[in-house]
Amino acid sequence: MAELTMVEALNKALHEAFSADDRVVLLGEDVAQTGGVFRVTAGLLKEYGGERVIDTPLSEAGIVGTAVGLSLYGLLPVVEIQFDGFVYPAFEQIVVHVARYGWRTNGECPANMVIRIPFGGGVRAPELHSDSPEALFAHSPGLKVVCPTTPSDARAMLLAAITHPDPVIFMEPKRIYRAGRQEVSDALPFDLGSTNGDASSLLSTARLAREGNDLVIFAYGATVPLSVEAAEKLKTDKGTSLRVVDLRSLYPLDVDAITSHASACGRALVVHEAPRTAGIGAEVSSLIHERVMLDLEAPVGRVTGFDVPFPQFANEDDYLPSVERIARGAEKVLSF
Amino acid sequence: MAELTMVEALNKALHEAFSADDRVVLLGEDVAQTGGVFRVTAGLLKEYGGERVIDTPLSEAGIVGTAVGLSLYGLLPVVEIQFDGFVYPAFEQIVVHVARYGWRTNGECPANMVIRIPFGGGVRAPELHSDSPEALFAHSPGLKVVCPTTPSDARAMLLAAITHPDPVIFMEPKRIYRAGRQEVSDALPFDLGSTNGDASSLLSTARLAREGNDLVIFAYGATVPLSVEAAEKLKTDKGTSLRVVDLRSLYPLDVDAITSHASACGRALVVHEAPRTAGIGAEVSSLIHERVMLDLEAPVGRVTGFDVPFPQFANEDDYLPSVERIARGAEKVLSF
Amino acid sequence: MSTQEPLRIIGDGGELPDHPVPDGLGEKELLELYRWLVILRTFDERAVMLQRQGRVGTYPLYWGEEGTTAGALFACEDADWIFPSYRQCSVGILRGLPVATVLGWVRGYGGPAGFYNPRDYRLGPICVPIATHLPHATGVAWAAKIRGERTASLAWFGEGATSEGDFHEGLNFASVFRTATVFFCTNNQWAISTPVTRQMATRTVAEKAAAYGIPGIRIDGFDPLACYKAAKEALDRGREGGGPTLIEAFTYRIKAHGTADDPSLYRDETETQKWAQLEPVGRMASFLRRLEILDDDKNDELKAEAKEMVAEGVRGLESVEQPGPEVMFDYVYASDNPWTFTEGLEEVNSVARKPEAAPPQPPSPPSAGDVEIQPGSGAPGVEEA
Amino acid sequence: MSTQEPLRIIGDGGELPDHPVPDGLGEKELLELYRWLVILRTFDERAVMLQRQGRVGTYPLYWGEEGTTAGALFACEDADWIFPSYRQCSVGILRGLPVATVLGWVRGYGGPAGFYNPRDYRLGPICVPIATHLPHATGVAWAAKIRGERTASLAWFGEGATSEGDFHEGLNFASVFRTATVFFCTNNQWAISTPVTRQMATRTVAEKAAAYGIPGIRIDGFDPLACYKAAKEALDRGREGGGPTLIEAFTYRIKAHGTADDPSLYRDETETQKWAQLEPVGRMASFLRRLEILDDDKNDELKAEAKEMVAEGVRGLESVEQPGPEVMFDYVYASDNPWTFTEGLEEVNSVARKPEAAPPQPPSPPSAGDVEIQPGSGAPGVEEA
Ligand SMILES: Cc1ncc(C[n+]2csc(CCOP(=O)(O)OP(=O)(O)O)c2C)c(N)n1
Ligand SMILES: Cc1ncc(C[n+]2csc(CCOP(=O)(O)OP(=O)(O)O)c2C)c(N)n1
Ligand SMILES: [Mg+2]
Ligand SMILES: [Mg+2]
Repeated sequence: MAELTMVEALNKALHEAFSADDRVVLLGEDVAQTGGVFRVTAGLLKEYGGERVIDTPLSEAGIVGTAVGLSLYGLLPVVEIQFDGFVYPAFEQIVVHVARYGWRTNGECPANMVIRIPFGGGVRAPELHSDSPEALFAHSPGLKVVCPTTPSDARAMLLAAITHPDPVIFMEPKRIYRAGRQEVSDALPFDLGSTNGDASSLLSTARLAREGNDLVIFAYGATVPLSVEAAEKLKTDKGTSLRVVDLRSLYPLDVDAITSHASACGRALVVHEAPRTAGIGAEVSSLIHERVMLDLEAPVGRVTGFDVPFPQFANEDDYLPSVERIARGAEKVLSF
Repeated sequence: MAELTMVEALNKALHEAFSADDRVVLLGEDVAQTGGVFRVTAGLLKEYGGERVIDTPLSEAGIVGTAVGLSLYGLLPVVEIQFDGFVYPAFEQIVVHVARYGWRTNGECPANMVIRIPFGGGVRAPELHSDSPEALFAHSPGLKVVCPTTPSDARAMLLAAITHPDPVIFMEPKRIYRAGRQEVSDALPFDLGSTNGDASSLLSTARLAREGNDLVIFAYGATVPLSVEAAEKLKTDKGTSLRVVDLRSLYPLDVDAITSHASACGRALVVHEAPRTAGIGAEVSSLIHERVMLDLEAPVGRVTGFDVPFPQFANEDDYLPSVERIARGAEKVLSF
Repeated sequence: MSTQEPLRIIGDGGELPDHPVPDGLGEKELLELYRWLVILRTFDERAVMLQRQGRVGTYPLYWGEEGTTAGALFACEDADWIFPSYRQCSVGILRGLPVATVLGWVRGYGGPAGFYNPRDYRLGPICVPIATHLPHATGVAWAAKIRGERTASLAWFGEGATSEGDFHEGLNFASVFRTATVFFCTNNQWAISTPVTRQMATRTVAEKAAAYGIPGIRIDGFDPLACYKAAKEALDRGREGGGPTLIEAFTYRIKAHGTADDPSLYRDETETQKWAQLEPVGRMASFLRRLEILDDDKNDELKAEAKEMVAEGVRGLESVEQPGPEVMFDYVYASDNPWTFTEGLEEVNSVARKPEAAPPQPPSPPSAGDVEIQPGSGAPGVEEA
Repeated sequence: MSTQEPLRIIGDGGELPDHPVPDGLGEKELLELYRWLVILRTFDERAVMLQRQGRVGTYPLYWGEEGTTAGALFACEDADWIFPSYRQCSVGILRGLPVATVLGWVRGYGGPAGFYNPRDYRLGPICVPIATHLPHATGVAWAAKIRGERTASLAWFGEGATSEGDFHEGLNFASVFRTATVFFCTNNQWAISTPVTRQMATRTVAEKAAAYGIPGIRIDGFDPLACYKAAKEALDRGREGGGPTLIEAFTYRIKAHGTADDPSLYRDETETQKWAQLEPVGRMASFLRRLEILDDDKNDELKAEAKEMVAEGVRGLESVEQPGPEVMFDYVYASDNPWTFTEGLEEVNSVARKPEAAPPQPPSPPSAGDVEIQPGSGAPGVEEA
């Protein structure tokens, strides 16, 4: 049992996966020798050697495309895309091949890889180092898209993604990579040998992050702790009781959790960094209205990034949903 | 004045644009010598020569990427992507460069090109010839995304897209390319010389396709005529009066039209071929609920493609929203 | 590095001399390779007929390119993985894939009626998006290398495919990781209507190997033995740790790009007729006759066998039911279907099902493309004259 | 096609002889080029200081690569378009772009405080995504050709960039359409922590030109005159209709990849020290001294001027206000803003604005990347110990 940051927890999961199954390989830019620009893959090269922990040429399509072949041959590739904004060169390989290989092979040869993407803003980075492309993948059939928020989830979900037969887009909220520590048990969260329900459910269920009854905030990644903070603030300032749900799985969405939390609270807000139009928030909002509109006392609100390119970093605080914007968004729904 | 199919109307617009402005150039695979696989660009090579009407090497990223340079130098490129499912190799160039060039140059050098994409199913085509990727572009800030449904709109909107300074993703519903004829005036729809309001409004406004009061269907492209048919059917079968709105602009959505039609009818349905999750329908539904929920008598419904790869064509009729599915979707909303 | 004059084995029995049969090919093997050619030719001609009859959809003809497919495949060991593009759609039948499955694919069937398990035949799925299967071929051979196994891979693609980024990336990874991958380019000089001179500024495809520090071999693509020999040497070299090879099989697209295409719109078909003289099936037959390995009887027998094989496939196709709507959902994930699928299937099942649609008929007006578009009867919502 | 031994003009004043000064470079031009080198060096060193002080963000150092930038630019005519990657971020200041704008960009400013109008300087935007600006450079020269104008273009990129599909596609289009484009690769042997031997199986980048049938030239990237000469010849050839050229400036990344990077984690820094001896600014100075064009006084004067130029830029930077939130919206479209922007700006303006955030400080724990990540103070929602 140790107190780990998300980076350390991810690293732990990788070590565990590598030691449990020698078919697991890792490839990406600068992942081996240096352990990745965020150090998520540190120590793997030394422990498992250059045949399994691979610094590749600088080509995202090449990385993902060859990983399709690796997986076809029976390996379990974990791919790192260095930053969110550099996943686009691999877009064709991801949505046309990774997503459709299972379908095209009668479910026999899914491209069973994990594509890890450190994503989102808030780290004062240059252009294309702060994008949130998750909705593009959620809208591209054949993928699972997940995003952990806590170190413990990060570890368990990454292990689940690796053992899971279908391809998983694994969004890592880089802003909270080192933002806090959490106890992460040394015991494995499930039996890695079998793709059992535990692993699958880690990739398809939401998590209650904070209790509350007046309104529920649905968020994921770095906006979860902000939403919790906004809830605390509204508790202190106005005595309102806000529930926060960490979506965790962006495709498929945990529709049961979403609708029952929304019904229970009667008011809901969705929060994410990605642009608003046709984002995850639009889907969550639609699902809630479609299914439980009569339980609602107000339309579902959205606090999201704007429909603009992620700004240069001096303005990223203007772009990113802040505690205050989330709180105001909640108040708007509350006062409807 | 002539009766034109959509293909002919698009061809007419291209001839008009080429003759009005010698900065207009066309590039794509098989667009010059043969006039394109759908004949949209027929006759241009002969009339305007190989310097302006260009068969390129087989590389979508190369086509779009070099078009960024052409536009930077002052030309007005019209790019053809041969089929929807082959736009993905150009995805990086589109969402990172085409979409962000104006932003990155203080609005001085928008990548003022038109990217024409014949899209959608229903033509019994092989894999990747039937995709509907429009939501991916609507979610990628910096682009305008439009889709004409009638020959006359196709001509006017293409002219508007070419004269318009910002990049336009021009989705062409290939299934109705030759499905019907419409009178298309010989007079230009607006003054091509100036980027005036007429041109802009053609790229941002919805169109009323059928009058009705009990429910409004929002659709675009090939699903508009199907929605009209569904409306006729429900009129005949049940005497219900359905309005149909052709969205035309997918980014930005015509929010005023959308909300006012929804308010007026009290019930609404969104229809598209693309997968449901985080599609255009999710955004339209969210907008309506957010803004005019109190005017609604039922949650907004969605009849869309499923969250699966576009099937092999023997099953495309199972996938595509049909008149019957649309009618049932409307009835569900009507009977809420 | 690259050979500018295409390698040729089979002459014309006249001025052009035959060269020695490559090592390892005895009478039996030569006949077997010829049998493969006949099968491929028979399939192709039958598929075109089926398309004309409206029994399958748009079909990518390969008449004249049988040597590039059969010759290269003949060089592969059973364990080697092969990656076809649409143009090699039928190659799987030479590895035991049912003819009916390939025809099912052309008829637009998904699920087991049109798709297969690649691991059953070490056969990648038929790849429609140009060049994107090249990195997969690299990955498979790379995986074998990582696992210490001697499996090689071979991918077919056209000269048009060399313009895509995936071509470059697939070859570069293969060269850096020295994978046993053979990149087999059928330079048939046309990409739909685009001539090879518009694809590249080099005179040959083989020259491009220099960018990866790998061998680039140019062969006569109408010569099945040249295809065999080049592929065999490349596969052997790869398995010995010599890395990948780029092979350019120089040939010509004798027929249309696909059944929806009319090449007379963009090229001189008298030129085509000249190239057609070089077609590999007749050429191989003449060669075998010169070697006295083949006579009329044997030839007729092989043709009859092939015809029956394909006919059986057609019967198989006709006996398969159109897949139900569940085929859209059931194979997308290997794990449990998400709830969205359950709801989707319910929705589909809630409406009456249309009868199976006929594949498209030959185009009018002509299209140069992959799809035949018919003038419609007029769509509602569009005011008609 | 490719020259394996890098072209060199400047020797070392000892065993390594100087070669004749390229045509067209008189005393005045040599001094001007040296002045450019001094400006670039001064900017780079100052930018690193600013980063250490927390006044700008992560900065991509180019110490030692000034010759590749200044030499190549010196070969360009005013009308020629240039396309920098992040590593040439400051090249614009040699074309009149305010130093403050470049520093604004490094400080994370958008709008006119950090971006510029490319047409004002025939200068593409600083390109962050690797290799993706190469097709743009091709397009600009292609457009000029279509318009019958003699404008050429030049793009800089690293050897890592040669692995991306955009490299291949940009060069292929340029070769097919014979555009006057110079692809100037600074092979500094490292892509962050990845050595050039992991990028490619060829010994040189220049060899890759063979894949496009274009000249591939290898030069000493520490030698500003070699950079000038190769670029000049390539640009002239391009303008005469001779098509594109691939130039490989063979050099070494003396410093870290960026201010967030610690190269001692992945390479032997004593090796680096050897390469550093070849750095271009001192080398050019010695050369000019040998030619008796430069003396201490002149050198001091040039350095003082450059220092003042950069200092003025720093003052300019400090006098610029952090852009307001409207900067996110105002420049996205050239036409009217969509309604979503109006509502977005309203939302942003409805909450109090945070004070300008300081750019990130030097990293701890070290990162090899483009971003410095600090351990946070703990985020809410995550149970803390
Ligand atoms: C990425 C992509 N872009 C466009 C197409 C449409 N298309 C199908 S075949 C073809 C030409 C291919 O030419 P080539 O690579 O020479 O192969 P060939 O058809 O001659 O065998 C094109 C453009 C496609 N299938 N994939
Ligand atoms: C498409 C893309 N992928 C990854 C990155 C992250 N990245 C920034 S610089 C770099 C290495 C570039 O190496 P090279 O091309 O040799 O240029 P150098 O930095 O040496 O000048 C990487 C991987 C990026 N900027 N763009
Ligand atoms: Mg071809
Ligand atoms: Mg480098």
